[in-house]
Amino acid sequence: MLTRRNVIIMLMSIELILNAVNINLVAFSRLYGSVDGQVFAIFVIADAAAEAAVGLGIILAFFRNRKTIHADEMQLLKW
Amino acid sequence: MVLANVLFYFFALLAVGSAALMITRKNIVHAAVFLVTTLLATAGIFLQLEAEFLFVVQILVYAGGIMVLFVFVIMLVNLDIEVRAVRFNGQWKVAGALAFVLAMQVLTALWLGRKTFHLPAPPTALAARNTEAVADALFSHFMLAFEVASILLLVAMIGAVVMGKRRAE
Amino acid sequence: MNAGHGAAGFGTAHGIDTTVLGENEIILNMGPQHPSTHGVLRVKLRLDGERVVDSECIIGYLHRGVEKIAEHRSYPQFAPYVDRMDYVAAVSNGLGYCEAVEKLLGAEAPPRARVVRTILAELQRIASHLLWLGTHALDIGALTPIFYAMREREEILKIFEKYCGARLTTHAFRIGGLQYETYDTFERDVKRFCEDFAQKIDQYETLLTENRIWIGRTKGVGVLSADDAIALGVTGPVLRASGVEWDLRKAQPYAAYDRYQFEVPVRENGDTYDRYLVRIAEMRQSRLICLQAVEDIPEGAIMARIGKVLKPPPGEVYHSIEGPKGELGYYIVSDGTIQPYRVRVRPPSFFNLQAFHRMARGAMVADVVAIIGSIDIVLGEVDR
Amino acid sequence: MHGFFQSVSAIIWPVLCAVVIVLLLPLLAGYIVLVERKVMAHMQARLGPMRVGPHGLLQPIADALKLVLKEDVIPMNADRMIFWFAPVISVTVALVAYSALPIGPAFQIADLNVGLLFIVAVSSLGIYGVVLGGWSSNSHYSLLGAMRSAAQLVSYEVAAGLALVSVLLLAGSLSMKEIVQAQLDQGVWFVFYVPFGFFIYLVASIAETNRAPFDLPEADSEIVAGYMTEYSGFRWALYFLAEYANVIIVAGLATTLFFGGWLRPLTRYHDHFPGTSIELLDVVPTLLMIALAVYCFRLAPKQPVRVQKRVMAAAGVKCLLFAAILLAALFGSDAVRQGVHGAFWFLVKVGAYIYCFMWFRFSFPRYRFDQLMRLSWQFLIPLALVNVIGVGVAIVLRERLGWNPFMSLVPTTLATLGCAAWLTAEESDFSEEAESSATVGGAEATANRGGE
Repeated sequence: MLTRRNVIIMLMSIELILNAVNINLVAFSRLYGSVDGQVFAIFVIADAAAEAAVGLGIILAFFRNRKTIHADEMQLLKW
Repeated sequence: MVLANVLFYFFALLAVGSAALMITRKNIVHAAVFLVTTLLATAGIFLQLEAEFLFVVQILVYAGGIMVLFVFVIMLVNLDIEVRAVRFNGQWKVAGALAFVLAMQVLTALWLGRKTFHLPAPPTALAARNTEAVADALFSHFMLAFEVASILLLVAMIGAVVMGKRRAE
Repeated sequence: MNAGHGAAGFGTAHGIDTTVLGENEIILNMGPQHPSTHGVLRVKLRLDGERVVDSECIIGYLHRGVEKIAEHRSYPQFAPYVDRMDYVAAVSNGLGYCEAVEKLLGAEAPPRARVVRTILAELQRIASHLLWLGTHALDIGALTPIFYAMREREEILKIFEKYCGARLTTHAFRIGGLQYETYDTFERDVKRFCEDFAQKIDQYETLLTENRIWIGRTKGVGVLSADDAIALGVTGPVLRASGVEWDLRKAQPYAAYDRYQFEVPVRENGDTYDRYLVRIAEMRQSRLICLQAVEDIPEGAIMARIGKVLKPPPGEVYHSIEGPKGELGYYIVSDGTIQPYRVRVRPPSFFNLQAFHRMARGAMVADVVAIIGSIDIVLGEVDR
Repeated sequence: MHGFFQSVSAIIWPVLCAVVIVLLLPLLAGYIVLVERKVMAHMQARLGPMRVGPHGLLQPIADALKLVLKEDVIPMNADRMIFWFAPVISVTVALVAYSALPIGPAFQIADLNVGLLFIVAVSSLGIYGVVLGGWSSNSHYSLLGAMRSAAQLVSYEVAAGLALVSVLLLAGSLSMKEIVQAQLDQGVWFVFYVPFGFFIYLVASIAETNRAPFDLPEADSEIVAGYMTEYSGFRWALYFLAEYANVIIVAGLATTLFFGGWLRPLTRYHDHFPGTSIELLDVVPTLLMIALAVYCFRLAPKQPVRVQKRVMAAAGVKCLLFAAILLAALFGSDAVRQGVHGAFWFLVKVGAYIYCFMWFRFSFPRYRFDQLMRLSWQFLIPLALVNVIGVGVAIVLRERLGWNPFMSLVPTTLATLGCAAWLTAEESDFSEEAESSATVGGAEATANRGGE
């Protein structure tokens, strides 16, 4: 994620990370025979959905104004 | 159990392999396709872990919903710019070093703690009805969290609509 | 005369600027091979998402130089060529041309010929509208009306075939009258068709007129105001749907139209739905005209005495008729020889097509198809 | 190794079912196309395919042959890998969904305890085939078709999902088998309990399978063939197969959820033939097949060509064969009888549902994109929400207050009806400016689905 400058790829990488977390949650939920881990995984997925919706909304708005989706060029707030 | 093992390694390899391919692809659509593959492979692993409900949610929400949104946005923004762009920028050395350090850290921790690291044997049979179990937990113990999550989704929905909406000219 | 070029300039003057595209904008090239541009019309669309920002009609893919050919043919020899312009309404084309030349000659067809011409021209109007109805509905996604429409059109074409042997490019009339006497059961065939046809129109209307989706797809789509319509030279059903009551059959009666009672359907809104309703109502009126005309076809000669070799006196003439698609005009200049010096055709589709740019602004891609359909163009006529 | 063989032997029957489905589906899809063309033709006052075989019975085979032999064009600058892969995704996904669909109590590949959700989830993946195919073709028409498709599928999935929830509440299970069992236990098909749920699912399922009047992604008069514009030959056939496979899937889903799946109509009627254990009504399928056979035999001599006569007679013999199988099943064990007759009823219901699809297709013009979106977001989804809430209330009424199941659902239906009337009145007030941008629709969709 650190090495990519395409915001969409960055978002996708976040999804990948969340997914890795989910596997752990579910695996340990199975290990301990309780469904709590699965419930958390569901929350993670809900989170991912929210994050993707807002994130992609921002990307679209940004693309509309600036014609780019490069993180390097998102510097309006830099001093 | 042999079949189960074969399936597990198949899914695991598929997940890891596509994840690696996803972060190295130059073409953003290819990356998205590999991410979908990873997600589906993960869903397969969920199924093996007897989390059927999560297996379906993973496909329905993640692969069928979120990723579709990604692909949709990718097609909305102009792609030609991206194909020409460099894949990695100068920070890859820093990132590589960080990743290496992290990996070493984890390995060391595992090595040092190998004596104390005893996993209990997993229960052989879980509650037969996974969906009901999840629902019970969700609507009793985690009720508050559930409501918060739904508010989060509502806010996200409104946010997405506001961001996606065109300014009236 | 370069009126054609000048008129096309209306579109090209506004030609789409393809160099600077806004956000999310793409250029979409519809045609010339596209299922619903009715032949070989090419429409260049500048789209913002699915919304049309700008449009440009590119024509000429079916140009055959019909007008130029006329300069090297004798007057009767050229008559079959006009059938190839609006090839779905060949009879009307022939009627316009024959009457124009008759005017140039100072001759007039005998009453019997004029009545038969009227009947055939009105049948042709119905046939043309039927074809329009079917394809227009097909463009909007209704798969069934076209087959019903074709079924009735077939009956009309059968009458044509029995009368002159041809179905599509009929060459039904001759300068000065008719070449053929009507066949024995002509009156009966026409009458039977007209009597059945009323109920057939009801069938089409059952499928479309009150259909929510149909209304949603056509109402308020491709609105053309009366002022715009007049300014752009739009004629025919498209003009009348915009609220202008102008029909050459009433305004400058030709053939035998002054003998019959009929109404000119007019609607106010100028959208696709109104154009649909106007054409449907016109089919009913045409049916009434046919019924009246077939009741008493006057006896007598079918050809005027105009001689074997046609040599009109030097001069020029403009004669126009109300074709199925609008004002179909012929401007003929004679230099006193057996060949016209110049023939210029005013095809209705060509002028009506100019209104497309105005109608399509702000529409969606799906509307573009509906609008093109509602103008009812025939490219053979636009390009000539 | 012993465990391995045991697990293998356990999966033989499902694998057999799967193989049969995969082999039969293309044939079935081909014949659905033929039936569709015939139905269309007769609705449009014409004959339809008549040349290849009697009444065009061999037409699907000829078509398939043509498609396979056709040149397979890949456009220049297309993304070859994805272009190659996209139709495969479509077909695979459509076929995978069959694994949870019970065709009768005996023929089901896997009775997942989340079967319903699984089918919905897997069919939602079909979108990738469409979107990627459209994108990789490198053509504006394809891309437009793909975008339309993505927005449409995502929107209507929400409506369809909510409609399914109403049944789910009534059945109290996600397993397809148990849903049918619930209908057997409650003695009524759920379509009578939640007619609005069925209505919403009907509309949404037409939209989800891209059929007219919602066939915008492939609207031939507007964007040529949408995402399939650049495809030809075998790949195109794959898309076609996927489309019809999806039609069968949604029909199967609707049958299972709303029409009692494999249950015979009048399940409560149990009169037997005197002295036997055979129920009177179970003879109906046999009689139907015999009638069909007689019809074929009567048509056979009227065929103009000898080959056609023979094929027609063969069709009659086939019908007789089916009749014999159905009859023989009556004398078999309970499992056999239910398996065979269940499959028969299931297929009959699926066929009726698909017939409705065809009927709509030939009657209605096509929606425009914004109208389509408005229909989903401003009509179907609110309606479905009201319906789901109403069903929830009804269940409380039934279980806590002991109402009669039918009576408890009447208020629900009335409330939904009122809501529909209100929305329709409202809709005519909407000004034209109401802009439902596809992007916004998509974003909302995912956010909503997270909440499901």
